[in-house]
Amino acid sequence: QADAPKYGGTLEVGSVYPTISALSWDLADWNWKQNYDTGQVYEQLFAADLSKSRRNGGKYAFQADAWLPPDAIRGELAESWKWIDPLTLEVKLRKNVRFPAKPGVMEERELTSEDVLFSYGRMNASAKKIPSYYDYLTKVEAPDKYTVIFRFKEFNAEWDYRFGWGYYSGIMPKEVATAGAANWKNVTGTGPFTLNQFTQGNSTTYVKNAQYWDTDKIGGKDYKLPFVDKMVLRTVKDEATRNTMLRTGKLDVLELVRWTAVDELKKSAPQLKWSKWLSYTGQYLALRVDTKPFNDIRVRRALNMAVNKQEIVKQYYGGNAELFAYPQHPDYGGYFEPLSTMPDSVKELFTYNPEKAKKLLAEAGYPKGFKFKVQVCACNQDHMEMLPLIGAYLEQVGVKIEIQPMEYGAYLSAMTTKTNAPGYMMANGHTNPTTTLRKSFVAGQVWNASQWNDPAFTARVDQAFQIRDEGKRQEAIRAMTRDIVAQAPYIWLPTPYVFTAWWPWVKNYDGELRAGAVRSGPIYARAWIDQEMKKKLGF
Amino acid sequence: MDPILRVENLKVHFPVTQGVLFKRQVGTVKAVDGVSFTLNRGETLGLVGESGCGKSTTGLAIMKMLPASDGRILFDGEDLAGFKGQRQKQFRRSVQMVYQDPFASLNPRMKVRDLIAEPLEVHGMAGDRQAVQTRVSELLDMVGLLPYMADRYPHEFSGGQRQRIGIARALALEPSLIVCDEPVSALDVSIQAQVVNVFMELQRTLGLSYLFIAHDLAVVRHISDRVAVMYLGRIVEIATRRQLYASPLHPYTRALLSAVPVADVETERRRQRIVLKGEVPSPMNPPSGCRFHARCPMAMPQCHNDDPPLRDRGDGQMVACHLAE
Amino acid sequence: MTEPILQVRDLTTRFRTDRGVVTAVDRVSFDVNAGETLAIVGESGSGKSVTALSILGLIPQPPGEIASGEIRFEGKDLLRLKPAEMRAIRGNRIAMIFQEPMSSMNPALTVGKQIAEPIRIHEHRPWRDAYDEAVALLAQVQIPEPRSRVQAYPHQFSGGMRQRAMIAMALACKPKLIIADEPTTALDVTVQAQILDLLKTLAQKSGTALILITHDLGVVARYADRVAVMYGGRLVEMASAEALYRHPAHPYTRGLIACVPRLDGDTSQPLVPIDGQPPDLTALGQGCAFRPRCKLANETCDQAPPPLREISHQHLNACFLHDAY
Amino acid sequence: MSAYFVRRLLALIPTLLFASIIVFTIVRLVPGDVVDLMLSQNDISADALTREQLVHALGLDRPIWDQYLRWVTNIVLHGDLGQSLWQSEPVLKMVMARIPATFSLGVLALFVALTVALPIGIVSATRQDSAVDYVARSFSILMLAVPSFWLGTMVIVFPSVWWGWSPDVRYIPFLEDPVQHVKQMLVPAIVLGMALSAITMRMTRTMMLEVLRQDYIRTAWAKGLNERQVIFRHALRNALIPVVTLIGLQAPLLIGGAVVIEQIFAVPGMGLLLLDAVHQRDYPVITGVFLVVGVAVMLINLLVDLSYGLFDPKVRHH
Amino acid sequence: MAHPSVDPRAVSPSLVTAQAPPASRRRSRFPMMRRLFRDKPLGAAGAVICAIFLFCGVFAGWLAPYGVNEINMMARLQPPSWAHLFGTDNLGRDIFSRCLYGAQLSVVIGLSAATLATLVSLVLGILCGYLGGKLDLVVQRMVDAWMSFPDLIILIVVVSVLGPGSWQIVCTLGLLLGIGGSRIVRGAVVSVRENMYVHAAQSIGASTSRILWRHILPNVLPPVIVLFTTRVGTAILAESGLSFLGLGVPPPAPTWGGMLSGDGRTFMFQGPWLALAPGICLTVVVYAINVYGDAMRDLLDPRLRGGR
Ligand SMILES: Nc1ncnc2c1ncn2[C@@H]1O[C@H](COP(=O)(O)OP(=O)(O)OP(=O)(O)O)[C@@H](O)[C@H]1O
Ligand SMILES: Nc1ncnc2c1ncn2[C@@H]1O[C@H](COP(=O)(O)OP(=O)(O)OP(=O)(O)O)[C@@H](O)[C@H]1O
Ligand SMILES: [Mg+2]
Ligand SMILES: [Mg+2]
Ligand code: NI
Repeated sequence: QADAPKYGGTLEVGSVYPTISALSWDLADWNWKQNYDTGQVYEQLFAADLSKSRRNGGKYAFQADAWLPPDAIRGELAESWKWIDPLTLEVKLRKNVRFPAKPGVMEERELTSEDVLFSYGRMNASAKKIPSYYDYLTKVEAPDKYTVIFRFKEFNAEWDYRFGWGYYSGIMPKEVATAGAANWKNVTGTGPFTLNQFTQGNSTTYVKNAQYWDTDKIGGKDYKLPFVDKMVLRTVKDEATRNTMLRTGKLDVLELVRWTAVDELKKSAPQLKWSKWLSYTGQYLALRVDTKPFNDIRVRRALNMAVNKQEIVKQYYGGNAELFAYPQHPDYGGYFEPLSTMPDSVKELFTYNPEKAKKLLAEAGYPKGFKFKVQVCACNQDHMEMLPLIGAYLEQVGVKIEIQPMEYGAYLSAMTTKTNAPGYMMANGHTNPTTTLRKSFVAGQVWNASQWNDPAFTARVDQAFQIRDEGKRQEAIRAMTRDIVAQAPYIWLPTPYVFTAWWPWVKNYDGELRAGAVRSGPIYARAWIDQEMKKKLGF
Repeated sequence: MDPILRVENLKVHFPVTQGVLFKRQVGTVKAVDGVSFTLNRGETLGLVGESGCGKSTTGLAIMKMLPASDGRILFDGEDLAGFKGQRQKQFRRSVQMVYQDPFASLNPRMKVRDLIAEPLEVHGMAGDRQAVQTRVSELLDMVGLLPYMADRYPHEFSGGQRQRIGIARALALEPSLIVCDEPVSALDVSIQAQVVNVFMELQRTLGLSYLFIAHDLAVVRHISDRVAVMYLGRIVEIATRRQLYASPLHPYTRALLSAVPVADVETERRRQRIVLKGEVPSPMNPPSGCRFHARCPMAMPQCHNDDPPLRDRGDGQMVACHLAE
Repeated sequence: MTEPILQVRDLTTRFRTDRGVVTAVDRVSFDVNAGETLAIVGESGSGKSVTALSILGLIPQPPGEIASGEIRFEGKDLLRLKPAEMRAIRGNRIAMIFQEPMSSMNPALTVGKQIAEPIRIHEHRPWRDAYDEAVALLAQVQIPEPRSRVQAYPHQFSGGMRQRAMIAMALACKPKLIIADEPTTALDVTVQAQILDLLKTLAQKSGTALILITHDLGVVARYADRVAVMYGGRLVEMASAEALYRHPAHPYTRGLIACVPRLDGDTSQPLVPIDGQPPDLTALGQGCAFRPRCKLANETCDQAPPPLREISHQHLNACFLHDAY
Repeated sequence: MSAYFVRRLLALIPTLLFASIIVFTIVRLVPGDVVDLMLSQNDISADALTREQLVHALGLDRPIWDQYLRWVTNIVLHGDLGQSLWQSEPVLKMVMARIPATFSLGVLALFVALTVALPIGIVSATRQDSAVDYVARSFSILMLAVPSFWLGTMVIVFPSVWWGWSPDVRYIPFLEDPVQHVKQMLVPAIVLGMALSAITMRMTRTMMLEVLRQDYIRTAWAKGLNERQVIFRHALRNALIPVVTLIGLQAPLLIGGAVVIEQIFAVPGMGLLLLDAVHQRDYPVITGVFLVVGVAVMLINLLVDLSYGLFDPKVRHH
Repeated sequence: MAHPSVDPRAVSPSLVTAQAPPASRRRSRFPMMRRLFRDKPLGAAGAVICAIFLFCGVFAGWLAPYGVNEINMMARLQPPSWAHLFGTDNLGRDIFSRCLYGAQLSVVIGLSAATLATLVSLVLGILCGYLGGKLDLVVQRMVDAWMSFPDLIILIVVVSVLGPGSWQIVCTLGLLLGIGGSRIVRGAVVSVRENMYVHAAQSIGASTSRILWRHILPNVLPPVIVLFTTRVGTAILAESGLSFLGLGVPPPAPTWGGMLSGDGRTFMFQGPWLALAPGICLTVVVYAINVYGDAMRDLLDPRLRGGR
């Protein structure tokens, strides 16, 4: 039933990271947001197989920030790949993928295995890289123009994510590095778009790469990609402004709409199309288990029971939240275990029970409760609003909190330097089933705000990475998740739903957000604009 | 003769600077440039001259409110420059000043009582409240004001009354010398006389000495024993009142006297007048030779080059003019 | 005698102030004949300036208000003219010179422009023409190098020069009447003589009548043909200059003449001041304004303001007691 | 005149030095240093070794006075403000890229403010205590009392809900499409200009009242000028001196202080750059912005001072 | 030609006339008040409004029907009713009560920041203005440097250092406005210093402290009072601007700015009353303070008085 696509037009997209501009353009700066900004330009070995999206009758929504279902991964620059032996992976590159000419940077040329080798080597040599990130590899080789061999030291569950489609896997030609990779004016790659203009804090403009190799099958016919001439990613800090831009058609797609704004937008712009998704950022109030009284599990569990999470879901979020979606996300098929099948020790934590909470506190030696400080980022409107509510619940069991809002930098720094307060309200991306456990509950990790330090657990995490069999790995991770949730290092909080909205004239798009790690390039390459409909609707 | 004040070759120069951060001196205003005179105890010396000729500056230097660039000022035979500490305080007590503008010289936010008592407090002579009260009443009475006025603010008084308050304040410390800087210029003619009479009355009863600065020659004539005429930072003539008004020697003095209109039609129409050309030159670059030569109706070639010194003509009349040689 | 060019009849001007209504000018009547100089004397606040401003229609409204009266000038009642008609008279037929030469000129415009302005707007001559005229006028008021001086700004002029420029401005359209409001009060005596001589000569030459407002009786004696004495907003005496000085009739006029120190006066006698304060115009009450300070006052003076009566030819006096002394 | 200009410029140097020392040290005293931020953004476990490496790579391991001296030397010798720690881009370039938006916003806001403020100020001064005066003054005070973020939100949100119209906030550089650019900047400029216009209007009114009371205005009336001539030829110029001064004083607001407006209207100006830099602890950018804003403000004030010459001949002879 | 010793930029002309003889006849014990009500009805209205808010602020604990942070999730986002005069917010807190407490906070922030600012201005301004010389030169250069940066930017940086919170904001704002205001005080001092009565005091040998205390300070007070009143408004408004950027007094403290920029904006449509009440409070108070300040300026400045 799909219309025949039309070429041309400009796609205006309101970014899902509305407040953060590109932090850096150099992949070797190892910035998490790089893929979002360069993902239209630099391609990777693997990417999401968008033909498996719901829109095309598949089962995936492609909204997770850094997780692709294993059966929905396809080769992007890689044409095929196979394990030569358990520790050797051979990747065959797609032929005739070309870098477009970029005056002052490079001539037009074909992508070769040298480029993959160069990119990998450059990332690995960076001073800013995540230490030990590539330690599971011994060597990467390029025996011929279209072949790359990855030699493993040991198996790693995240192998494809780490060098294939994750945050740090873009393939950049060496000419860009020579010209200066940090300068956006030099950025150029094989992707569907080329970077045309960057205005920090405002927008990034991409124009169509006429030489892009990929096609999309619509109505049984192959169409050369991308469809639109120009794509603009807007970072608009102010929420009201953002929503207004969508409402008046100045944005075709707004990747992120908070639930609070949805009703009004639906009313004032009824033609908008919507996709509702569960946030890939969990929220919680981390409790420092290395300090009193949170070294006592009873206290931690008591606080969990003292907070009426159902009420938060129902009243505070107006139903637009899920009680339990962290540290695993329901979309992580096989890794996620719903609350209903969890043991009671976990279920209990999500059931409002102030009586039991008081009892536990008394048992732990705090019958009168206590007071503790909670740091929160002043930049997070939602947390600033919710924290007083949590405070009110806790007060019912005699626990008082002192809220200390902090400016973003100071707030993050407190965690990084492990000087954060006993309470630390935070939002944390899941990333993927393995990383979500590693980064939060392994000793020494930056995002480990509760200072969880359990050598046994650390060992289990390390082990999980080496389990080759996915089923077994899933099982291990489910078990670990169950255990860590029950340990209540945090006051676990509901995960809100968020929304993506777009105008009906944006076709071949259904609210997909990421075709890799926060990478939207392949998605917007496929979207096209029905100019007639746009006119008909009066825009 | 008992000189209470002796001014010897007093010079007061002001540097003129320009620039924002790095100020540089672009010239000097020679506001007072070699002035000498003596003032005897109990005497009034009138100091007249046109605006800007340095009268106030001289007065301020005598008050030690401005540093002398050169020359000496001897008070009771002692050099002012050497006064420090206790002696300085004592000096501040013995010399007082009355100002021209009775509106600006009284702090509008202080009651008359506090204004008059302030000098007493500063010099630790206030004593208890009662004593102050008595003293203030006494002083008010002395200048012809009523005791109940002590509780009012200056703005509730007329100009003449304010000037009396100023005088009362000056009298509070029982000074021996009062420098009066144009104390009646701002007053209405009908009030001027009242204040002049207060001055004269006080001098008679308290034996004060006045340096009476004014530009109104008629008032000066009335109150002074001797009169000094200033022109552009110099004294051009100094003499007893009788001498000066009856037989002025300096052409400037003559011109000045003739320019003053007399309130009588016949005299006025009979009088012979010398109308000067031009205006007072700037003290930043005074003319060479005699400073008056450019405007002098009787200037001689010599006047362009030679600066005539102030010379005693024997009878106490001193004049700085080549014609008077 | 010819018809007077200005006839002021029963002019009353009031101000609404914080403290009540001030009748600054109270039923004042006088004439000015062509070519003559009428002096208006009186102390500060007696209503001299307000009279002048009333004639030109420059009383700020509010708080001021011309309550009644008639001002006939060249056959028209100025109080009944439309604003545009009045503007055609201001600066053209009647010109005014103000007291403060320092502040009465616009600091942002060249002197030449300010002098040329009335010529330009009243005679509708091109700027260039008006400018040449301004140069001629500056020469007329004896400013050296007028051609370069027209380019100067007021701050580059000295006080005397500014007042000359003001005179030039006033003369620009050859008015029939010039009102000079204390034109020399802010200037030195030698400069005062220059300016007033100049003003008088130029006025005489062009047959312009002059209202000279001053509080200096000496100036009056020298320059005025007729004199009007004001006190507390009222005219108390009017006579020719000779008559006024020879036979001052009103007790205030007499007191005034007596209290001014004179260059030829007797210094052995103290000055005779007029006691008391200038009147508070908000609380004049009925009766003679001078009565609180008048040595001769009796009950009659409290009843009603004394009318101005002719006591001899052309000599008017407002005192009930005239016949008594 | 030119000597004066040069002297004034020289006089800026100590001020700038002083300011830069303060900013340079202050930003480094802010808790949460850039290394921590990078560590967490990059998900790097913060063991001492990697931290040290990063600190060294960023050149932050040298003593602060040494960093400062290097910074100053580089500015003096090469006009180099250093590199952004995050973007690895020259700070000067980043700041320069922001100048156009900031400049047009500022100039337009100033323009709006003046076109609103001067006529109203003049009218309400000449009609003192009339209804016009009261309305104008109330309006101006109201404009001072309304938080600009609120006004900005109202302007952006409600027309869109009621009429489906909103000001276009998709930034278009001036050079690309001047008309579109001005059209787009106009709305934020109006919001920003409102508060400024309120102050300016009040100042204009006060000064007009003051000047209209002067003796030379009476002289002008006495010459037979009509109201228009008196106001425009004699009063306005003298009244404008302090108004111009005021505008000079508002320069910081126009150049870097419009953060709120920039945020609401997504104007990529200096304020937002600085805000971002502060959040990311991008020290060279922070100091760079401060320095550039400081220099710009001082230059503006210098221009203002020089422009006195236009209004006040007493100043002109320098 | 000599330069005016007063930096023309610093002298807001209407603020500098220092010597203001009070009304010439005192009929009542509060002549200023009387004249305010008689001559400046708008200013008087401002004063009354300020007084009302002051009252509300001081007695907030007593007047408020609900607790500031009394959360009632069942009654969230309710429109104004008799139970909740101004409605409830997204956590079901009573907005009327929060506005009352907001008055308290705003009063505290406004008054203390303005007080601090005034003190700083006075100290700097008087020292520089009276003593002059090198000290003045150096301090003025510093003030120049300080003033060439946008207030908000400095606030952002400093609040980032100190963390958001009321005392941090008060201190920063106080310092910020104080340093800026020192120019005005300095200008006033310089003009007062030239007055003959200061000279007279010097000539009788009065000490510097006496001169500063008895002669300079009382006479620079009128512009300082006006400065103070307007600073109160500026501080309240600045706090709201900071709130918008997330650096204001942190929730759950009920500052008007916070309420207006936080949930007020989020729930703009679901509950317009969330923003209405604090918005009106904020605007009205700042408006009232400004009209009052304006009126005071007119009353304290003899040149702007009707009549002479
Ligand atoms: N502080 C100062 N700095 C520079 N020049 C000054 C200073 N004080 C006075 N002068 C200059 O010195 C000269 C003499 O001034 P002074 O005040 O003594 O005159 P004066 O005779 O008292 O005049 P007036 O009659 O107007 O009071 C004037 O030209 C004046 O401009
Ligand atoms: N604009 C005004 N508002 C209120 N009262 C005024 C105004 N102008 C003048 N007056 C009052 O009118 C009275 C007369 O003032 P006027 O200026 O005519 O006096 P004058 O004789 O010119 O005095 P001086 O010699 O001081 O110039 C004074 O009491 C004054 O207070
Ligand atoms: Mg003097
Ligand atoms: Mg007058
Ligand atoms: Ni100069």
